[in-house]
Amino acid sequence: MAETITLGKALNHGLRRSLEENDKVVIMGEDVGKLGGVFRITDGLQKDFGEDRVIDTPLAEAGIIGTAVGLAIRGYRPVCEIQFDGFVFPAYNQIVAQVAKMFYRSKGNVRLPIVIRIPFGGGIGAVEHHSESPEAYFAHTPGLKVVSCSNPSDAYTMIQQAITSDDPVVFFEPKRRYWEKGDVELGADLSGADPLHAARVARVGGDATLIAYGPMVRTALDAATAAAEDGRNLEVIDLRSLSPVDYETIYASVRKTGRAVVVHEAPGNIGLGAELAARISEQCFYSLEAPVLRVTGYDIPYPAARMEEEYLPDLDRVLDAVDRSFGW
Amino acid sequence: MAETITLGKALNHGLRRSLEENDKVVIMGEDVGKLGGVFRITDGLQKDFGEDRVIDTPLAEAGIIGTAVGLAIRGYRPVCEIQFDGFVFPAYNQIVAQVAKMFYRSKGNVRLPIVIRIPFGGGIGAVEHHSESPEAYFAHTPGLKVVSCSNPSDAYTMIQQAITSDDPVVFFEPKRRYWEKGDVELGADLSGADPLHAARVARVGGDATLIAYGPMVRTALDAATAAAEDGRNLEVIDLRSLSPVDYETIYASVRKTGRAVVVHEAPGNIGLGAELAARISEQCFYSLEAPVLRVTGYDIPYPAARMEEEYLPDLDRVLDAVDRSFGW
Amino acid sequence: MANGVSDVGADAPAGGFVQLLTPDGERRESVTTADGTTYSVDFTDEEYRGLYHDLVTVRRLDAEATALQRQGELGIWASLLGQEAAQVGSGRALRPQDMAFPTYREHGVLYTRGIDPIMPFGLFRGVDQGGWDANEHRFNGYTIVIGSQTLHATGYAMGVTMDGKTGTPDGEAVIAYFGDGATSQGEVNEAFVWAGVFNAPMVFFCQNNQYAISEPLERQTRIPLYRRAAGFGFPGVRIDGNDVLASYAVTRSALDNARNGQGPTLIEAYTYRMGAHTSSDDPTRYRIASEVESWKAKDPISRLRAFLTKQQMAGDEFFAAVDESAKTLALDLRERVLAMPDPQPVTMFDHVYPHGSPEVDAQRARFADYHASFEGSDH
Amino acid sequence: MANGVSDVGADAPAGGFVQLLTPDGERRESVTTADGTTYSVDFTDEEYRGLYHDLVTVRRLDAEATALQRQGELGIWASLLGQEAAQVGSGRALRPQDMAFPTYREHGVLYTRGIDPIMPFGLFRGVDQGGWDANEHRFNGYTIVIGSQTLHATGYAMGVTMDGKTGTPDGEAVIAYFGDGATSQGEVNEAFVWAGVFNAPMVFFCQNNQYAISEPLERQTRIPLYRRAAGFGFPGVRIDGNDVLASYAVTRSALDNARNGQGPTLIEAYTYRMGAHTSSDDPTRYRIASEVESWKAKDPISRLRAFLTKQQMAGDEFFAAVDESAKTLALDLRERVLAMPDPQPVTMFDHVYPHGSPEVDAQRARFADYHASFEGSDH
Ligand SMILES: Cc1ncc(C[n+]2csc(CCOP(=O)(O)OP(=O)(O)O)c2C)c(N)n1
Ligand SMILES: Cc1ncc(C[n+]2csc(CCOP(=O)(O)OP(=O)(O)O)c2C)c(N)n1
Ligand SMILES: [Mg+2]
Ligand SMILES: [Mg+2]
Repeated sequence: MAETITLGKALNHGLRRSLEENDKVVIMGEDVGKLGGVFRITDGLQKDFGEDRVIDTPLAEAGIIGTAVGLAIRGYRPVCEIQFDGFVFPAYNQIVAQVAKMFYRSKGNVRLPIVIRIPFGGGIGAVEHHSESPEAYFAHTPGLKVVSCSNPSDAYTMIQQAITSDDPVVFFEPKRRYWEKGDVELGADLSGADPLHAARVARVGGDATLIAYGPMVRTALDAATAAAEDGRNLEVIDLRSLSPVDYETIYASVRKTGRAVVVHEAPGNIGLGAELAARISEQCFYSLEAPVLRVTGYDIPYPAARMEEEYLPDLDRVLDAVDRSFGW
Repeated sequence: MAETITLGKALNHGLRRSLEENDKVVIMGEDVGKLGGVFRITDGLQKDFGEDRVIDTPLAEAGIIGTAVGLAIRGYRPVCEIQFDGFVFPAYNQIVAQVAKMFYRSKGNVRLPIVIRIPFGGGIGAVEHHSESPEAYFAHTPGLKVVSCSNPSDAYTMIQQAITSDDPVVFFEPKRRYWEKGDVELGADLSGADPLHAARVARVGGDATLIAYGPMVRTALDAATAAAEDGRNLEVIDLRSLSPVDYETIYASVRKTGRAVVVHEAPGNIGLGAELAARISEQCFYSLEAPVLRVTGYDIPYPAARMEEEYLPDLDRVLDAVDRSFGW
Repeated sequence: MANGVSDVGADAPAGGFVQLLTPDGERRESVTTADGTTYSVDFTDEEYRGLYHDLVTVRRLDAEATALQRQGELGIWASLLGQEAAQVGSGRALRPQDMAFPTYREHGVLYTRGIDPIMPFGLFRGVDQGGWDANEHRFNGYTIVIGSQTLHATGYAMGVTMDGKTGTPDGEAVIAYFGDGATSQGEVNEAFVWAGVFNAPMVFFCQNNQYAISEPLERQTRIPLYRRAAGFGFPGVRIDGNDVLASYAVTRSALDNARNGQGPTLIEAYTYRMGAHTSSDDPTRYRIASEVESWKAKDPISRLRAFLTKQQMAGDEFFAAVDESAKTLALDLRERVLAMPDPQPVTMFDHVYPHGSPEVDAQRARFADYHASFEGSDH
Repeated sequence: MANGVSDVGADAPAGGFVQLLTPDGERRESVTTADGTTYSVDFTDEEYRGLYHDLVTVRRLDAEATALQRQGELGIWASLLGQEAAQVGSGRALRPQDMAFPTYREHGVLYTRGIDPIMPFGLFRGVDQGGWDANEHRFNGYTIVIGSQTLHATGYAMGVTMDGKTGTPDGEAVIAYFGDGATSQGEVNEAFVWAGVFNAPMVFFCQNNQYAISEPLERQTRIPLYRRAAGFGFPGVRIDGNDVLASYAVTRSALDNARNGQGPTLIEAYTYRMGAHTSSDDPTRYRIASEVESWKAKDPISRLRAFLTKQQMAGDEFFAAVDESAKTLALDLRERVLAMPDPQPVTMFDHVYPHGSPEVDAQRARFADYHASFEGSDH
């Protein structure tokens, strides 16, 4: 039965279902218990599944991920919540040197089916460290899979797929979209869903390709709607998987449109957009009418809240880039 | 007086001169004292400058960088040694959330003239965590400057420039080149040197542009020599600064040659090469005869030593890419 | 080196704490801890009244900030309600040459340093991220990433030693503030390691307000926090964090030990966060009203007021005057907060690097051009 | 909870340690620590001889590895020379169901688990990075990043509790190995926090071999390391790490406490790294010969040999047989190490992800094509 629920609630449902279906699934993090997390994504889960399944941990991110590694070796499937993007760095060592590498190091003998949930991105008027987009740090790291959902339905299925997967998955949640609603088929069989690592054409169009993920998919779709009024028919691709990227879907689109604009909140320099631009430039060399353009955060620390609207890519900046592409 | 010394010794001389010229300069790290560091880069410095200037620290990288921040606030100029590339991650939180941001956070009131020295890269037959190339993790971070030297002369001047600079600098040292020799003008006035953030055309050529940094500059130069025998005249650019990158030098070269190949050891996916390819593709769109190609480490964890030769970009792989560029 | 477990007040947790002023306003002359250290204060009437003044003022300013947040004038506020004594006592114990490293909640310490209380409001309003000069104010920037500042403080304290500014009564000392939750962070424990090894002239001041957001103390430790220090080779003392006199006496003593070259001390100020973690938090989800109620009886201000009254050091007139002056300050603060200009967006490109960057400059220029292109349009 | 400072042997560091066998081979019946715990062992003659056999064997294998490294057959070797008693004693104390988390130096523990000693040689030769199944061997992969494995062990131990495998004499326990230097890492201290809070069934076994590469103990702490535990709310005991009996007795007791639900213990095994840190190290740069010499007198093997001799449990014939069997094993090891095949380069693309990745597959394919293009050429 399809229900119209928020993205946050969809994640909550997905986590609940995962806890129900496999008693090795445990949730751990700061304030995930009684409080249900600062964004209430784990609301009610400790009450229903107990303190052994939904674990309020000491305040130390390396500890959260490091003990999750041990639990995973023991056969558990930990789902770790990092409270905000900017607080993942104390755990960085455990993530890149252990989580990402243990399967390789052990020649496939030790699997770490760990999911690391990170609410990310800006737009909520927060103080420093609460609005960052650190996905490139993880996507650059072999051994990690990195995904991001953009809407309630994907949130619901993708979190379950991530938990079911034996790959370690860094799961980026677009925090400013937690409250946006959409239809979700609760209880639907996952086998019917798109695979976790498939991109999706979120809007079909022929004139140019917008590529986005997480919070920027909405922005890209809005831009496409606005562009349609000007008679430009934009295709919008929701990456969904940031590592690996589903390039075939992208190439097919760009070969069709001849123009591509990548949008993300993270600083541009060596961001995901750089890789996309580099690949598209190489693989669609003879199809491109204009260089791949990027609309991203600037190469500065995330600014104070009262400037973030000007920092974040928005509809206008996306349309401006589309214009520039056509003006090439 | 020019002397022919190794890159490692050049760094040692540069550090020594920095300690002499400014008594606020302190060196800190694991084993930097009596041992002179595991690569002997700080050899003899504690003996000559004392335990207060060359500090053997407890074994904790976050502690090294975190206390360096405090020392910098106090007016010191800490030069921190991270023993190997793969051991910088426990300090990642301090580096990206504190070192990179304090100047911004304080509206320019608090400067952190910290240098973080990291021997990086592979090719020395080491065990896991001792051969990594984590530069993209830092270059993607606004607020940090990131450089890498490729030869003894640059090593000598760049380390001094980095220490003199008030910007926080992550200084990547090509460990497999520590023992390679070159002429160094010891005691030369730094004002005559190339600025820290300028790239350098290491070899002039007109047919294609090879872009490299750190350990791969030697490889690129060797490839250029080999290509010359085949009648191809390659230009080689030594980036020197990885963030910011001196793009003007690169664009000028690529506009001239029409072809570019970027070489680095780090995994390709969202590596520095991605950004270079993206920028060149955009800025030299009408000059490029072929897409920018990349020769990089694979997107896998750094492999066991007996496979590293096949993992690392070498002369053949560079030449192969040059061939592919011409074959486009 | 022994832990400072003191005689047990009626309201003390198991293991006791140093208390010089009971919740009823009874003054204990002095307290001697198990390791033989005697703590006391020797204040003039004027000084006692000064402390009261501070406590009331910082609470009033805090209340104003809470109100401003509710009215949408601040993005968020981290209230110190209930922790005034810990902050004012320790803050007043600092000598001018000392350096403080706060978290995001030390508005009371900031006030005792004589700093304009508006200083951190840019951060909470979202117009900047602090933006002050740590050295000018002898007060570091607010640090949001839990625990990181303890290492900064330790490094700074190492610098004090290297500068030869310890070993005498007018040496310098450093204080690092952090919460009960922070004690679990690796970085904080590394700061303990460093401080021990380098005998750093510093005081680790932990305000144990019983919660790290929703998590009660037992999620961070199974023994009292002050005992952590012994494991690293320096003394730990627990104080009644709601007693401004104990906070002053023990902090002053620890700072003086530090400046005299005797190394670090950990102080656990046993207190309670009476309000929400921040304005974004809903504490009813994780704690019961009766708990909060029971802590009201230990209020830091009412006990000092009772003491002043009993000792006839102050009467209604004084109390009213203090309230009035606090109110004036608060309303002035409010006005100035409301008047804070929004930053020019283009300033977000400032102060990325001391020596600048061609890349940032180029982005700034493109940003300016882009926005100029909207001039006159309805954007 | 009190720290286990025991009676002081002639060669004990200040504060004492648990010693059941003196350097001269004198047996103490039992040792009772300050907290009232009595440690002893109750071995048969055969078991004593077995311990001797283990000690000699692991030393001999280690020597063979050192030689292999010198001959260029290993890229690096981390020798356990001097630490045999700490490793064999604690390793033998493990019950089959227990799980061990080593660093890179626990070849002796590995041997006592009944694992083929060649297992870690792939790593040191550079043909792989370990590559074994942690659960199959109840022995985790060697961990090179200092301290990280202590958190893994703690999480694993939490899982043991969650599985209901504690609280009985045949419950499971977990042991984490680490060095003196590791105690400074934040992650190790976080493991202490976690273990305390979750009452994890585990033993933290710190081999204090006096050095972290070149840095002596005082760069990590100003008090004995075993005392760290008290700050986190669990017991810490120091043992004579060169005494295999003390190592066995105290580890066995701590493991049994853990499996019985009594939570974690920290054991500091006071020992000495007789060789270089690794084969890449040059210890003459940072320590004097006389120090090494003084530790030779405390050798873990010679004291057990003296004991066996005095007790007439063994004679020359036995000792010769042990040497012979160790030598045979070592030569067999050598042969098998030399026979280790180099890995096929293309296998570097294996085991990146359990579910694979189209990207890695594509790179593998291009790699194979590229290398095939050289076939027949002189590349
Ligand atoms: C590294 C990190 N992780 C998580 C957070 C989110 N966070 C902010 S305050 C807080 C609780 C802090 O508790 P405590 O140290 O007791 O200080 P208090 O707020 O109670 O004063 C948390 C988890 C953070 N700021 N930094
Ligand atoms: C995080 C990290 N930093 C640095 C190193 C380099 N390193 C390898 S061993 C070692 C010293 C370890 O000392 P200790 O913990 O005492 O163990 P020991 O080698 O003496 O057994 C260092 C610094 C590392 N492996 N990991
Ligand atoms: Mg708290
Ligand atoms: Mg050691």
